[in-house]
Amino acid sequence: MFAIVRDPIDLRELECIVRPGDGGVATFLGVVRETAGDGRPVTGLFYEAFEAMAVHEFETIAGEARERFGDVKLAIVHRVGELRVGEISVAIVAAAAHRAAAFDACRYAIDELKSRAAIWKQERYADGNAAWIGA
Amino acid sequence: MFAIVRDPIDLRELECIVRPGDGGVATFLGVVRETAGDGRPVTGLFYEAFEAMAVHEFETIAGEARERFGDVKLAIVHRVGELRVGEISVAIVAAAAHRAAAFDACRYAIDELKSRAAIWKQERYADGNAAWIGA
Amino acid sequence: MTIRVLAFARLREILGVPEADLELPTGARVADAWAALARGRAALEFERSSTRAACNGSIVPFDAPLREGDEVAFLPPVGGG
Amino acid sequence: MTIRVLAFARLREILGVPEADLELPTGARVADAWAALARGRAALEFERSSTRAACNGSIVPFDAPLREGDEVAFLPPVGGG
Repeated sequence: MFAIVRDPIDLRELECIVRPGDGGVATFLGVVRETAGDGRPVTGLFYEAFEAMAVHEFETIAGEARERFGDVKLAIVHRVGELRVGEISVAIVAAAAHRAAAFDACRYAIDELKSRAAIWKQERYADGNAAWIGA
Repeated sequence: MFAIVRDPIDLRELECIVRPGDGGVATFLGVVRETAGDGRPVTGLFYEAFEAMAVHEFETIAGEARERFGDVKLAIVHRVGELRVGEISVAIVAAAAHRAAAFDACRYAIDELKSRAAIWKQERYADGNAAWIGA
Repeated sequence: MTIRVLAFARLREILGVPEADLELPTGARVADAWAALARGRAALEFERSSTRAACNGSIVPFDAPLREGDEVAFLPPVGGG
Repeated sequence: MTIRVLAFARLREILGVPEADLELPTGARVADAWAALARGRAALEFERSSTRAACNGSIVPFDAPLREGDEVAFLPPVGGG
């Protein structure tokens, strides 16, 4: 499951990827923090994506993870629009027979998503200002 | 949250540990596989624990993770009793400001739990046999 | 020929719309599409060096040629997660 | 003195019960509690080298002394996860 969604992410949908032979499931959730990288209070984040390209990149990243870490199944979902503090912006589920591949694939996927996927984030500050955050 | 439980693990309870400053949440789920390490079909697993000692070990492991990886909050819950294929035996949630500490702490916790915690697993096979699995 | 242009995040804000059609002469390249957008939008000049282009969903260099109906997206530095 | 003994997994199965009280002479050690259990249970002999002992929740060596009311747990190799 690879998707850009507007509504809150439902982790149970992602967990449907787990297969009967999978013994380890590693998950990553990105959560909107109350402070920016520079410490300023944040009221929320606004995300936008080039949806077709981002979803294609999710698929590519999952394929690369399989090449690197073996038989691992991935789900990657990123939310767009206005998010409040505490809401989940991205969810990644990696399932494999054993935990090493699941952890490695999950971490690879979030690292690559952050550096490559066509998704943009704007921090919105308590003082009314806003700034786009580039990788 | 550190616990040995008899009923199905409710991940939402574990996720209550996430604090407003946490931006990364890494989770590990151990799932009962349909085959044993040697490939034999498994109908289910039976887990038992020395509960007081296991819970104390979970707390110790979480303390060690904080020493190693910084300010990271952990929840560790292991289920005991009869589990069927596909059911969750262990759930670990690690929350930190950034993803590296969350991933590192989550992986440390499951690795240490498997090698140290006073929990035992019996594989129950399709042919009616059963075997205790030691680390 | 007509080219569809998409812009995201800061570029979208500078452009004022998320997408637009551009009329370009046959043989135009991605850089020509960018130049057409930048005309009258000085703020875009500062964005050029950090902007990547995608044509029909694939990253391409700015000297890539365009064809009638292509969809060109201009992408500022990404920041998902 | 009376010692409470706990056994888990394979050891529990060999013992037949998950816990029992043992009467031991004053000055007895963990190894004496084990020996008392092993009397008449040949299968326990094979388990000795892989078994760890905990006294009141903490791992102790087999030569650790016991006191009235101690809870001694015998732990086979663990396998959680």
